[in-house]
Formats: sequence, structure tokens, C-alpha cells
Amino acid sequence: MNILLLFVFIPILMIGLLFLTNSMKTIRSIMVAGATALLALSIVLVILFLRERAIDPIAEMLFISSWSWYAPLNISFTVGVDGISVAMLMLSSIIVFTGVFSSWNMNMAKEFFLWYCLLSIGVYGFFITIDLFSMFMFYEVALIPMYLLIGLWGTGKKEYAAMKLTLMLMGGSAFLLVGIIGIFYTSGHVTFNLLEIANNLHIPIEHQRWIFPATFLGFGVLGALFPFHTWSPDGHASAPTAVSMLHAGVLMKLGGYGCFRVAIYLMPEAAHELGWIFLILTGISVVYGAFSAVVQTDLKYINAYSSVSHCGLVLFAILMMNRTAMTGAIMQMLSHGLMTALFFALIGLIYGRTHTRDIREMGGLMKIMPFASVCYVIAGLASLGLPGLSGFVAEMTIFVGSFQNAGVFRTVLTIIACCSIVITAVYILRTVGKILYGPVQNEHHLHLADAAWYEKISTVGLILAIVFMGFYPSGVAEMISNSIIPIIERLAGV
Amino acid sequence: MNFSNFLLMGQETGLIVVVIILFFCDIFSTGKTAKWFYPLSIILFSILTLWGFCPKPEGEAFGGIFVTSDMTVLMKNILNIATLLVFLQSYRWLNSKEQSEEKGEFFIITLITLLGMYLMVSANNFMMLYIGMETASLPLACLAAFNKHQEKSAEAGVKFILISALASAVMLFGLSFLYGAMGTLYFNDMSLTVLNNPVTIFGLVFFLGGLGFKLSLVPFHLWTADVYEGAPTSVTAYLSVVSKGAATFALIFALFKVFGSMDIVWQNIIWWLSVITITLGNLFAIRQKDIKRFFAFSSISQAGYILVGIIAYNAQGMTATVYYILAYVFSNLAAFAVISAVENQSGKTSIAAFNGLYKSNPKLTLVMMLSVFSLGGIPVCVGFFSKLFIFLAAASAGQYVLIFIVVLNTVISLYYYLLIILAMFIKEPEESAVATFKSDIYNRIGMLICVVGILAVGLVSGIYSYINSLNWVI
Amino acid sequence: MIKLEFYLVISTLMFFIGIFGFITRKSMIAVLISLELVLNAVEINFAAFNRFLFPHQLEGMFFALFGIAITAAETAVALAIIINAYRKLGNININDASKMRG
Amino acid sequence: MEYSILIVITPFLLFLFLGLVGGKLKPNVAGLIGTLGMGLCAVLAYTVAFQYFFNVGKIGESWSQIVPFNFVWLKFTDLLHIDLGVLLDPISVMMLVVITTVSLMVHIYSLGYMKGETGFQRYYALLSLFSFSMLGLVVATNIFQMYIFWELVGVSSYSLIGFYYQKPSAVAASKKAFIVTRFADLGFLIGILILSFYTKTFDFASLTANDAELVTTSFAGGTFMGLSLATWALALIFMGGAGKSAMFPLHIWLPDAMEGPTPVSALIHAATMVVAGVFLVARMFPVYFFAAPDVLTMIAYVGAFTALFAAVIAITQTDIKRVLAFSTISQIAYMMVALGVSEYGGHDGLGYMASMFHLFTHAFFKALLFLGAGSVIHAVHSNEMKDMGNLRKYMPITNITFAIACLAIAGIIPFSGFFSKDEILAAAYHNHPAIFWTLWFVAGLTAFYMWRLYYSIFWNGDKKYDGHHKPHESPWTMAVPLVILAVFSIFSGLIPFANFISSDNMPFYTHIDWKVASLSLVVAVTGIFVARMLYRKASTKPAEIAQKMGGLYTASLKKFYMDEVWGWVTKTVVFRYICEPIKWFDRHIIDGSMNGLAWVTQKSSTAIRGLQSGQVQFYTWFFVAGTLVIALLVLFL
Repeated sequence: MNILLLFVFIPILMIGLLFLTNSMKTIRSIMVAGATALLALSIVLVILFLRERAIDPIAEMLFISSWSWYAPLNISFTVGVDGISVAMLMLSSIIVFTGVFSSWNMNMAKEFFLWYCLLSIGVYGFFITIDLFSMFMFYEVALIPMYLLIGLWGTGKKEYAAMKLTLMLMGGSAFLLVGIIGIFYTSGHVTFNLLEIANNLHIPIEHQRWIFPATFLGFGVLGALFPFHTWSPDGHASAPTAVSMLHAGVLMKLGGYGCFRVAIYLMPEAAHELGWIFLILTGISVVYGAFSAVVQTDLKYINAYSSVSHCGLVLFAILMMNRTAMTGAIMQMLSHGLMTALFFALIGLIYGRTHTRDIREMGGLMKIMPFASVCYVIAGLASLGLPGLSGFVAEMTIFVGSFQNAGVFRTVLTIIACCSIVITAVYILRTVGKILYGPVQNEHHLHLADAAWYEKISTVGLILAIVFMGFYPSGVAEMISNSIIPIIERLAGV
Repeated sequence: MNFSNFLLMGQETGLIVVVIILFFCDIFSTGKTAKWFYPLSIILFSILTLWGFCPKPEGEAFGGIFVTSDMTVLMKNILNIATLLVFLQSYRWLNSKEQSEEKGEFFIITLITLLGMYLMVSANNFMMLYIGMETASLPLACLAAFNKHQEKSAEAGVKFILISALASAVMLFGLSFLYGAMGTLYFNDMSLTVLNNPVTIFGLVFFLGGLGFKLSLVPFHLWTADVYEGAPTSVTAYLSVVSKGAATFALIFALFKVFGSMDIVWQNIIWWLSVITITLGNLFAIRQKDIKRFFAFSSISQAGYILVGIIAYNAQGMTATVYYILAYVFSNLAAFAVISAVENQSGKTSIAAFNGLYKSNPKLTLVMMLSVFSLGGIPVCVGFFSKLFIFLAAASAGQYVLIFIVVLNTVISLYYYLLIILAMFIKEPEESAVATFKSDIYNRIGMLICVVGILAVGLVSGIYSYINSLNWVI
Repeated sequence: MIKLEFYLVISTLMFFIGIFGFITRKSMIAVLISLELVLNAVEINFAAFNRFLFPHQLEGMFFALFGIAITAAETAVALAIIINAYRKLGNININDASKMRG
Repeated sequence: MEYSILIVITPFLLFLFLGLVGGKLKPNVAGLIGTLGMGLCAVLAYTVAFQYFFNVGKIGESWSQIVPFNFVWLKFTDLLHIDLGVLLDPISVMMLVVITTVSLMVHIYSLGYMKGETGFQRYYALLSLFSFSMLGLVVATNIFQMYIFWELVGVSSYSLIGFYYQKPSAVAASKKAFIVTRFADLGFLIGILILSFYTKTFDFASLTANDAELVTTSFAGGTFMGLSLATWALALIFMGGAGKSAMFPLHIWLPDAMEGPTPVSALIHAATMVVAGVFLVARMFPVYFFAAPDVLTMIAYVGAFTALFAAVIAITQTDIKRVLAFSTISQIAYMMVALGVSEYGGHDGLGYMASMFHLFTHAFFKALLFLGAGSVIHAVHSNEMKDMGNLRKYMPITNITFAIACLAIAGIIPFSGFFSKDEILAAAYHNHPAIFWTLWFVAGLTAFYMWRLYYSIFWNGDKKYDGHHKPHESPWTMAVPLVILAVFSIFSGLIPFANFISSDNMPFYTHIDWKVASLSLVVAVTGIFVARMLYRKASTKPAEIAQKMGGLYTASLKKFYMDEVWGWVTKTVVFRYICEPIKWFDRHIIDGSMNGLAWVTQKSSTAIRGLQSGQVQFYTWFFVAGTLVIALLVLFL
């Protein structure tokens, strides 16, 4: 029994248990117990991983197990993790855990949590597998619950948003599918196993030229790559709190992770040759998202565009293709996942009380709900890259790493990307200033309650994670950085 | 005459025996015993289905006009399962006031069409294929017109019989050319003499037209929606799954066995047919209001996917296609089980009738959801695997552009499948919404089988491996 | 000596005349009759091919025989369905059988 | 000297403690805890200073750099890593003293000034955060550590300016301060990136060692737009410093920052944070001098212009804190000029020493001015000069201490400002006469506007205050810091600074250049005299003069419209011409094309509905036609 399988089995077990019950109390206990178990499991995994890694510093992946599945097609179900996947699993667990508390008072809770568990199965499964087939399968498993989660429990133009989000992401996965099939046949030996393709096989460059864009684009859509990001504002704006958290916090990371693990890792030559096209697109994403966020008035739109900008930075750094930048990219994924989840948790909290997300209709919330407001400020500061919080270490690693590339093109792009930190400050402070500070805009808001205990758990949990990463980045960075070496070697070997 | 030939026709013989038993039961049953007729038919047919899984001899009979192999047995088994599922869904419809007198006819006619399909699958000669097709089509027209009191049903019958007759005429015309070009109608002999000349190509295209009618490929598809809408729901289910499956199998054998050496020609044709079939099916499906019509167009686009598997022209393509049909059987029939349950309860077949179904009938909704997810190719439903496998098969023949177009079409298809989900889960129910009800036990068994099929066939890889192991050499 | 080509020309003409009738006639019965033309064209084809090209065996002839038999069955079923339609529609104008569309 | 780390850690712990549980404490307790903690820091800082300057600092003839504490915090590459540590050398030790002293004074002062304010605990928590950041900044061992604390300083300044968060003007001011400095920090960051890309280190010691040899060699030859890359990098780094130190044209945030509580202005926006830019340039001085002398010249000119510019504005302002704010800008510009005109080593490096000297003295007298102003504001509940006057009778301690500070800033012998300013002027005199004369003129203006301020507050007629709002002397918590700072303001100029601080860390000997000193004294006295004439008694003369000056007066009053210019840039250019079009583009073009795809699909679906006509004969026609078309296509294509 491989410990990694537990990440899929626990949510399956939760689904099974949820089917059996109808009482709100039991549902909550199941979810809390399950989410806690997953969180504990992630921590255990981190510890085990570090210990194993100390014993075996060479192996690319640890905890590898493989079960033959579709033998005639040479498809097997293979799991394994390196430092990056461990980090992503940890992130997922934190967000799943906090998301449960953020959706404490859902109506139709049973159904909601069923879908929620399904979504987490997809997410966990994606991160534990190192087999393109199962990766793709879990990827789609993670996408489809979004439709119902947004469509049923969302707000606003939810049907439109849910449909748009699902179709655009599925459109992306169409590219991805073609790319994966291409990899399957062109690598020289029909196999989906990532490690095998990477280490023993080679995709000819003429095939890489079309497979690389297909896979990068496919994953990039989920990573909110310009110009395929428009699902994000509408989708996030309509989604319920926990779903926004999970989606922006983890699901969008699937995109970055996939670009990294599949597109770049397996096709280094094409990455060198065609990377610049996507580098421009991601560069645009970074600045464009930030500029768009400046003039939005809906809190969730602001955050969604901010995600476009931040996730753009992830892809941007991945395409810089050196160790530091890639480490930064993964750290940015973690950091963005945490802080954007925090944002969405707080926006949900605020929206649940004020029933508006329009920043022009709010004001002076700091006085009314100090706890939530302070958390919001912290989230904002993390987002604009304040040292001591996670955003800073991630962004700086990216910038320093990107700058290590020779060549005017990449240098100029890095400088342009750097500009986003100013624009980020503008929209974050604008939002904070409008909604938290100033006089109270609406008389009715005066009697609103501050965060309830379960909301406090979710926000404090996220803040602790953000602060931990901000204060002790080297632990995270080292774990990630070591896992990037094989990829860098492949890139350098070109 | 060598009677051992009939041993090779075990399944056909069994089917005929069942038909005869049912025929006599139907004739001699009185008012009291009539209620046992339905369970008896189900039991008999289930036995036949199960028996189909016993090992069978392989070989050619009647001078090579009829061939049986593990593959054909498997195909027939798939058809059997599908037919059984259709029977299970039809309980309430057959026991309704209007239909209760005609139960026997329904079973007997349906089983005879099934016999025709057996012959199509096992045909190793174009005449056999033709006879099988006609045996399958003509009773189907009766079935389409089975709701005698309904104008729609009558119209569906007319449309079906006329177009089907024309289609078979066109196919015959094609066959006559093939015969003229090669001098024989035996698959085995034809494959030796087939030449890429205009007469053969004409023959091939006309033949494809005839089969394309059964598969409802564009441009031979226009009857599909009307007949599906007008025919009784169980018949629609039968048409959309069993009839289509049989035609697919026949097409595979004909193309692979006979036209193997001119694969470039028919691959081109199939390439285009598949692209326009999927696209047009999708485009029509997105604005349908009636759920049966909706599934008609959905099944048209599914037919396009089937062609993607066939185009590979290798063992992998064959396996993927057969697997696809199996997946399609479970997925589509799950949907039709729900449709017929709702229709028999409320008499409505509009998509709007499904609005808010989740609130009143959550279990039905879940079955329907699994079904459309499977049709849309969402994991872990079997549809995901079957789609992926046909893509893999097509890619093994280098058809990346086709895959890309088809995969993009999946997105459109997902859109309309999600419309069903939207209606069931998200839309508020109308005033005259379907109330909470309990479906009959047979339908529930049927749904259960479908659900198990949808979930298990994909995850349990043994099924694919088994199909693949029927080492069918081209 | 009548050559094969003549048969083929005749049969092709019949085929398309039948199709034309099928497409243009308003009465369902007339449509059925047109269909017979189409099918008979095919039978001529088979017979002619057999006679001229492959005179040593009788496959084509047999096919033609089977074809005739099946055509007869087809016509019978079609007539039954048309009668059924007549009961529901009140006439046998093929244009009236177009309630379902779109 | 490992304990020096405690100077940095203590305020951080205080911040955590007060931030997390402060709300549960009584305000007084929280304030006291904060103050005592800061006191501890001050004691430690003095100990460190004493030990450094008199025990361990001097190795041979020169002052050494001691790194008692350093660890790798985040590793980017094998060469590039952010370390956190403590670097003790003359300027950082000097800064430790300045920061802890002023901070302690402000802590004590705030006990009285902020009494009864809501958020008292929060205030002290933020003060601790600021002290932590500022101390971390000055002891930074590498440029990235400095950047980290630079940002932290920015954010604590942001929070403190916006302390009265329900006041829209305070919120706007805090936002402005943060964004303007952030914009400058962008330059800083890019500068760091360029610098580190070539030198492969962030470490100050490595950068400056051996006449900045590393920088001059590693940059060999790279140019961009006609300037060497080293120049670019260092100019960009200076941009960061200019932002924090409110150099023209990035000064606009500082006057607005006066929206914060007055003690905060004293601590952050007068004595400590705003000189961070000066400190940065001083820290990197050898690099600037050897690798990019052009940038130093630019710094000098920017500084000179800013000094003049701010002084001219200060003359006309009526809000007393704004006068002080512009005075601060002007004085910091002095320091910048001093660095700009300085050369390296020995007496040539006079400017460097003068800059630090002025930084030192300025911190005390400017903090005193602000605290005095705070005391006045506390008494009359207004910032406007017109609400004041004749206060000397009500507030004697404030009056005297304020006068001392004014004398110091005006540069009257023997107050501290005289000595430091004199060195700056002397340094400029030899190298850049034009700059010297500008500064000389500014010195006169400084004396004038400071004494205008003084007279307007404390003299200017015999204004009566009615009973309820009768001004009174501040409580002892506020008075004591005033007195202490006054003592510093008087005597800190007497320290022989050149013995401790020099550009090459080698002590050298200075003397007062009497030619320069007398020139500056003359102009200062003139300034004071003019101010006395105009403002000692209530009169209409100032208004008449203002009338005569016309446009120049209005321009000065309106701060030469710099706020409007920047407002135009942000509101119009960025918001209206960049953001709004992007928003529109995103919604209509990008999103529109996605929706357009859906629309096209729907439309084509409707367009082909005619195919499904319901007519059997059409179906047949289509069937046969389709078959024939396919057959023909296959045959002929």
C-alpha cells in the first residue's frame, strides 16, 4: 500500500460516508475529520519525503508504485512524488481543510460536499500520478464538478459563468488531449509514463513543435494564460466561497504544474525554440491582469484579475527555464494558492454579511469587523509582496531567477513583469482603502458580526501558512529546488 | 446438407427458439396468464444472453456465407445486453392501457430485428448482409409505428420505411456495381480481387450510403431525428443503440475484410463523413427542446466518433470501436431508461420537463447525469475511456488533425450535455413539474445495470483487454 | 446482340427515374411504385452482370431473386404502415407527414 | 557583540505581542510595555555604540565592519542568496543611536499625545513594527536585506499614516505614500537585479571592498542607451532612495503623509525613514563613486534642486506640519547634495561625513520640531497657523524648545545645525560653486520660513483663547522628550564627527571653514531678521507681499502643481488611458471573441435548421445527392 493512494482513498471514503448520512452535524463531522486527516497525511508525507530524500538524494521521484492497467495499450497507473508534488499536495490539503470551514453553512450541504470531495479527488490524483493518462483523467475529474458547484451554489450570472468556465477549460483540455496522445505515439515507445519518456525516450523535434504548444496551451488555459483567461473573472465571481478558494488556490495550479511537468519537462527542445511566444503571452498576462484589476469594482473580479497576473507570473517563471526562476514559479504557486484562497474566504465572509461585492457600496469595514479586515489587509500585503509573507519570497525568487538569463529579450520582459508589483500595490490599496477604511458607507453594515469561529479557523489557518512560508522560505525553496535539478539538466542537455 | 452448419449458428438458433416460444405463449395466453408474459420474455431472453457468454465454436458455415468467431459472438452479446436493457425499460410502456394487448408483438418483432442484426454481424457475403439488414429494418419500421394511436408514431413509421427502403435500394445499387466489378459477393473472394477502379468506388460509396443510413451518418441522417421523436421511447432506444451497433459491426467487417487494400480511399471518405457527422450532429443538438430529438442528434454525433475508431484500420481501431459501442450501450440506454421513466410518468418528453428533476427524483437524476457525463467523455465514466481509446486508435494511424477537430467538437457536445445537467440540477422546476415517483422494478434493474456498466467497464481494464485479445487478424 | 452497356444504361435510367419519382410524387403509393423502379433497376443490373460477365455461376441471379422477394416484403410492410398513416392523417399525401421537423 | 541582534529582535517581539494580544491589554499597559521595550533597545544601542566606537570598532587606523550575526535566509543560486544579519560599522551604529533615541522619545511622547485615542495598542504595535523595520534596514549586511526592510518600513509607514483610517484624507495619503515609494522601489529592485546579475553578490562588503573593484570590473563595457549599465543600475537604485527620501519629483507623498499622528511624522517622516535614501547612497558610496560618478553628480543636482524647490514651497504653506514637511524635504536634499559633491577618502570625503553629520543632527532637531508642533496641535486642535499665535504665554516649554530647534535648523552657531550644514556648504564650495550658492540661498530661506513658523505660532499678536479651548502646556510625558531632544539639538553639533565617520572609514581632521561659515551665518541671520519683521507682530505686510508676488506666490502655495501633475498622470493616463481601455478590451475583445465563438456556433445551428425540414422527399433528395457528391468527389479529387 502506497501512502500516496490514501490521498485518493480518503476523499472516496468521505464520499461514501456522505452518501449514507443526511444530518448536517454528521456531514460536518465527516468533512472536518476527512479534511483533517488529509492535512495530517500531507504533513506526514512531507516528513517522510524529507527523510526518504535524505537517504536517497538521487532518485527523481520517491514513493513510486505502478500498477498495470490497460496492458494492451501499455497504460499503467503510476504514482510517485518529488518535492514539487509534495508541496502542491500540502497546498491542496491546506486549502481543502480551510475550504471546509469556509463552507460551514451551505445549503444542500451534502451535495455540495460530495462534489467538493470529487473535486479534491481530481486535484490530489493529478498531483500524485506521474502517468499522463491518469493525470489527464484526474485533471478532467477536477474540472467537471466546477460546473455544478458554480451552477448550483453560485451567485449572479452563475449559469453563464459555470458554462463558460467549463467549456473554456474543456477546450483547453482538448488541446491537451491531442498533445498527450501525440506524446504517447511519438516518444519512440508507446507509453504514458512521464519518467520513462523523460529518461529513456525522446520525442523528435518535429513532433515537439506541435505537441509543446498544444500541451502548454492546454494547461495554460487553466493557468489563466492570456488571452484564454476570461473564464476566470466570471467563474470566480459566480462561484461560492470554498469553490473559488479551491479553484483559484489549487485548480489553477494544475495548469502551472502541468506546463512544468509535461510541456517543459518532456519537450525541452521545443521549449527552447518556442518558449518565447508563450513568454510574451505570459508577460502580457502579468501586466494586463494587474492593469485590469485596477479599475474593477467587484471584489471577486479584482481578485480574479489579480490571479491572472499572479498565475501569469508562474508560467512566466517556468518559461524562464532556470533553476531559480522555476523554484520561484513553484513557490509562487504555493503563495498565490494560499493568499488567493485567503482572499476568497474573506470576500465570501464579507459578501455573506453585506450581500454586496461592489467596493463602491462598502466602506469602513475595519471598524465593523476588525478581525476580517485585518486578515484582508494581511492578504493584500501578501499579494503585493510584503517581506515576511509568502508573496515576497516567491516573487523575488522569480525576478532574480528570471534576471539570470542572458539576453535583452528576457531581461526586458523581466523588467516589465517587475512593474506588476507597483500595479498590484495600486489595486490592493485601492480596494483596501475603499472597503476597509474610510467612513462606514451603509448604515445597515453597522450591525454586522465579525467572523464566526469556523471562519476564523479557515482564515487563521491560511495566514499561518502564508507567514510560515514568508518567514522560513528556505525550507520550502530547498525541497522544490532539489526536485527541479532533473528538469534543469534535461533543459541544459539540449 | 450438413447440419453441423447449424451448430455454428447457435445464437441465431437460440433466438429463433425464443421467438417461437414467445409466439406460442402470446397466442395461448389468456387474461390471467398475460401478466406473466413480460417476466417470461425477460427471463428467456436473459438466459439467451447469458448463454451467449458460453464458449462457442468458431468457423464458417454454408460455404462461407456465414462466419462466426469469438469476435462476432462478443458483438452479438453486446447487442443482446442492449436489447435486454431496452426490454427492461419497456415494462411500464407495455403495460399501459393502450399497449397491453400488443406486448407479444413488441417482443417478437424486436427479437426478429435482432436476428437480422445477428446475420449482419456474421455475414461473410453481401447477400447475407443484405438479407440481415432487411430483416432488421423492415420490422423496425413496424416498431416505429407501434404506437398506433399516435400520429407522430405513424409519421415516424412512414418516414422510416420509405427512407429505409430507398437506402437499401441505393445499397443494392452499389452492391450490383461491386458484383459487376468483382464477380462475387463473398467477402473472402472479393478481398482478393478488389481493385481501385471507378466502378468499385461507386459501389463502395453507394454501399456506404446504405449502411450510413443505419448508422445515421451525415448526409444520410435526416430521418433520424424525426423517427426518434415519433417512435415509442423504447423503440428509439433500440434504434439508437442496437441498430446502430449492428450497423457498425457490419461496417467494420465489410471495410476491413473486403476493402482492406483500398483503405486510402475509404479512409478519406470516412474522415470527411466523421467530421461533418459530428459537427452537424452537434450543431443540431444544441438547440433541441425535445429530449428524444436531442438524443437523436447526440447519437448522430456519436456515430461520427465511431467512425474515428474505424478509420484506424488496425486491430487497435477494431478493439476501440467495439469497446466504444459497449460503452455507448450503457451510457445511452441509461439516459433512455430515465427518459422512458419520466415519459411514462408524466407523458412529457421536453427537456423542460426535466427542470428541477433533482429535487423530486434525485436517483433518476444521478443516473441521467452519469449517462450524459459518459456520453460527453467525462472520467471516470466509461465514455471517457472509450473516447480516449478511439482517439488513441486514430492516432496510431496518424490522424492527429481528425482527432483535434473531433476533440474540439467534444467541447460543443459537452455544452449540450451540460444543458441537461443544467435543467435537472439548476433550473427551477416548472409548475407542472414531474412529481416524485418510483419507477418499476424492471426499469430500476435496467438502470442499475447501466450504472454499473458506466462505472465499471472503464475502470476494470479486463474488458478492454478481453476485446483486444480476440486476435482478429485483418 | 444486345450489349451489357445497354442494360446498364437502362438500369441507370430506371434508377434515376425511380429516384426522381420518389422525390416528386405526392402520393405515398406513387412513391412506393417509384421505389419499385429503383429496386428493379438493381435487379436488372445483377442479372445483366451475371449473364454477361460471370456466366459460369449464378450469384447475381440469386441475388436478384432474393431482392425481388425482399422487395415484396418491403412493399407489404410499407403498405401496412401507409394504411396506418392514412388512419391518423386522413390522407396519404407525403407532404402531410411532416409534423416533426427542426 | 552578538547581542546587537537583540536591538532588532526586541521591537519585533513587541510588535507580535502588542499586535496579537494588545487589544486585550489596557491602553496604558500596552503603551508602557512598548516604551519600556524601546527603552531597552535604546540602552542596547548605546552600549553597542560605546563598545564599537571606544572598544572594538577601530582596528589600526580605520573603522572596521563587524558582522556579529549573519545567516542565509533564502538561497536563489549558489552565489546569490539573501542573508539576514547585522552589520556594524560607523554609519549603522550611528543610525542605531539615532533611531532608538528618536523612537524612544516618540514612544514616551505618544503616551501623552495619543492618550484616549482608539487603537492606542495598535498604534504602539505599529510603532514597534516600524522600529524593527528601520533598525533592520540600517544593520543590513546586504542590499537585499535592505530591500526587505525597506519594504517593511514602507508598509509600517503606510499603516501609521493611515492610522486614522476613518478619515478619507488619511487613507488617501497613506495610499499615495505607499504607491509613490513602491514605484520608486521598483527602480530599486531593478537596480538590484542588474547589479547582482553582474556582480553575483548582494553583499555590501563585497560590493564596496577595494574601491568597489568588483563592480567596476564585472560591469566591463556593457552599455544601454549610451550609458553604462553600472550607471543605469546605480541610478535605478538611487531612484529607490529618492522615493523614500522624497527627492523631486517623487516627493509628493511626504507632505500628505502628515495626515498621520504627529509623533509618527516626527519619527518616520522627519528623523528616520525619510533618510533611508541618504543612508542607502552612503552605504553604497564607494560603488557610486568608483563605478558611476555620473550618478553622484546627478544626485547632487537633483538634491540641490529639491532643496530649493521645497524651501520655496515651505515659505508659503500655512499648515504647520506641511511647513515642516517641506523643510524636511529640503534638509534631506542637503544631505543628498553632500553625498553628491563628495569625493572619496580623507578630507576629500568631507561631503560624505557632512551628510551623515547632518543626518544625525537633523534627526534630533527635526524630531523636536515635529514633537513641538504636535504639542501645539495638541493644545489648539488645529494645524493651521491662523488658529495659532501668542502661544508662548501658554506653553513656555514648547516655546523654548521649539525656538532652540529653529535656531538649530537655521544654522546659528553654536547649535548643532550650524556645524553640519557648514560642512555641507564647505564640501560644495570647493567642487560645485553653483550648488554651493543654491544651498547658501536655501539656507537663508530655511531660516526665514522656520522663523516665520515660529513667530506665527508663538508670537504674532496677542491672540486670546476663550475658556474652553484655552491652550495649556503639555503633560510631562510630552514635555520631557522635548527637553531631551532640545539638549541633543544644542550639543550634538559639537561631536567631532570626522573622527568617527568618513568615506573610507579612516578618521580625518576637519575644521570650520570660516569663510563659508560666515557667509551662511549672514544669510541665516538675515532670514531670521526678515521673518521677525514680518511675523513677530500681527500685520498685513505678509499678505501684501504675497499679493505683489502674484503668480509665484500662488504657485508656491499650490506646491508648483506637482500633485496635479501626478494626479493627471495617475488618474488620466494610467486609469483612463491604460486601465479603462484594457478593461474594455478584455470584456469586449477577448471575452467577446470567446462569446463570439459561442454565438457563431449558435447562429450556424440556427442557419442549418432548414435541413431538418420534416419532408421525406427532401431527406431522400439529400440522401441521394449526398451519395452522388461523395462518389464524384472521391472519383475526381
